[in-house]
Amino acid sequence: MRSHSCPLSAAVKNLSDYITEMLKNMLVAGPVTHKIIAEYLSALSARKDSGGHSVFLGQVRADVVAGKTVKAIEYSAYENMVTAEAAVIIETILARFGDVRSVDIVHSVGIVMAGEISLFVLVSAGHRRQAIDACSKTVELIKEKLPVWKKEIFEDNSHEWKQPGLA
Amino acid sequence: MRSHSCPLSAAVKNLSDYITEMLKNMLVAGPVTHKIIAEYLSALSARKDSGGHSVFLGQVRADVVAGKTVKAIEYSAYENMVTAEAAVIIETILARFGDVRSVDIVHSVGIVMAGEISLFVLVSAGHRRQAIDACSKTVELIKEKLPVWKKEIFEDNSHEWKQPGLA
Amino acid sequence: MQVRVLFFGVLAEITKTNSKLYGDVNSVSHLRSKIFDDFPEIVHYNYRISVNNEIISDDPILKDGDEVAFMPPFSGG
Amino acid sequence: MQVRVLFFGVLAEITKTNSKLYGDVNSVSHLRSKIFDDFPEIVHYNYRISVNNEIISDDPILKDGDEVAFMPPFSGG
Repeated sequence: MRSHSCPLSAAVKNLSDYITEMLKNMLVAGPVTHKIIAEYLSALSARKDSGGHSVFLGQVRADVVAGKTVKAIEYSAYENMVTAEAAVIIETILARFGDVRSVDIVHSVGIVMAGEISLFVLVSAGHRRQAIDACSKTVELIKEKLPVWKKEIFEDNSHEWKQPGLA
Repeated sequence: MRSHSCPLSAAVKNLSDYITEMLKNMLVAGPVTHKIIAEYLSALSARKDSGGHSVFLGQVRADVVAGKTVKAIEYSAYENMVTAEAAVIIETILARFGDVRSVDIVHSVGIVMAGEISLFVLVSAGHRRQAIDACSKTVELIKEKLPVWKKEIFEDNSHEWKQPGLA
Repeated sequence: MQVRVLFFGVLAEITKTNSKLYGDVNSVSHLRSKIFDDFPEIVHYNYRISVNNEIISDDPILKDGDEVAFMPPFSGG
Repeated sequence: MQVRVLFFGVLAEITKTNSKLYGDVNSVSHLRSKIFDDFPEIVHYNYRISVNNEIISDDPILKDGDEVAFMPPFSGG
């Protein structure tokens, strides 16, 4: 994790450089802020070959579980493996969707309050259909492949692991 | 068309009020600016029952057609019918996707330069799957149902109608 | 009686107008034959017709104040 | 030889640690039996094991410096 800068704003020398740069900025401490999202979106205007961008935002819900309301989620991640798996996801998407120009992922680590954003995915493509389908597939692969865990924290400061993995 | 204000920021009294408010702000003169997008996104944090937001951004591509590069698209719309059809689209989506909390559409009228955004769709749902599927369906319905026309304007100021409808 | 006819997209370009009033037309087919007289080029284009925001496939009777639109294939987004 | 074992999610909570070093383990099954001795509660949980970022399904030999992670089902996003 390091301070945020937007990969699309840098000159993309080649695929491997692009993925490396994306991954350096992929995990952020705390919520994915509107400032971060705005940086990614403002970089899009330079991509005059893209006709469609599909964005997914994952937000922490104030779910009520057994009478207690979720006030935040604490995310933990196996960071080295997250970036290794994310590189595979991006390569998979670019290989499968030939019209896709870029895939960006930002995921929170640490505390994210209810109403805040914990996941940002941005896929740009020449045309809308592949932008939408590739973004959808990227989100599914993130859920399936990234070693990230969430702990729901309730208003009374008790907590519960999502999918605790009880055998 | 009038000055922009964000429907989600207003208290949503009922479905009909919500759709009416959305439609008033649906057509904007010129590009869908980052400011407009940021207003919609910043309103999301109040929706603590939503776990996923799916966004589609349509952008004007600098296509090369017969050796000439597109510098802008001029959109024209049958405005009364656009809002009538958009109301039907929103009702269709809300009826078909029970987990969807809101559907917002902003579309340009007039000149939008290459690299600028001409369409913004935002769908919020309790869970990711319906947010993504409903946003995808909304975009398809917009393309199919809204009486909007685009004229490509090239760097030499010549122009060409997209899908000119030659019999 | 009088109806307002709207032309959109490339049809506004070839008719050189967005809107034109027609009187004494009793049906869409009647109106269309008058429009063909005024703008014979229209016959070369694909379009759909709406009456008061509803796309029609039959030949409805027109009444005073109706709004009739000639619309090429949509290309929004 | 020595390997680093990482615990994530609920497993970090029940072991009360994120990371622990183990020496003299020749395979993942050997390591796992040592971990069960230290943290018998782990047997009640579902998890997958990775060695150097790769999820394993067999019982690989371990070598000095390997990183072994015990991972409950993922719940990112």
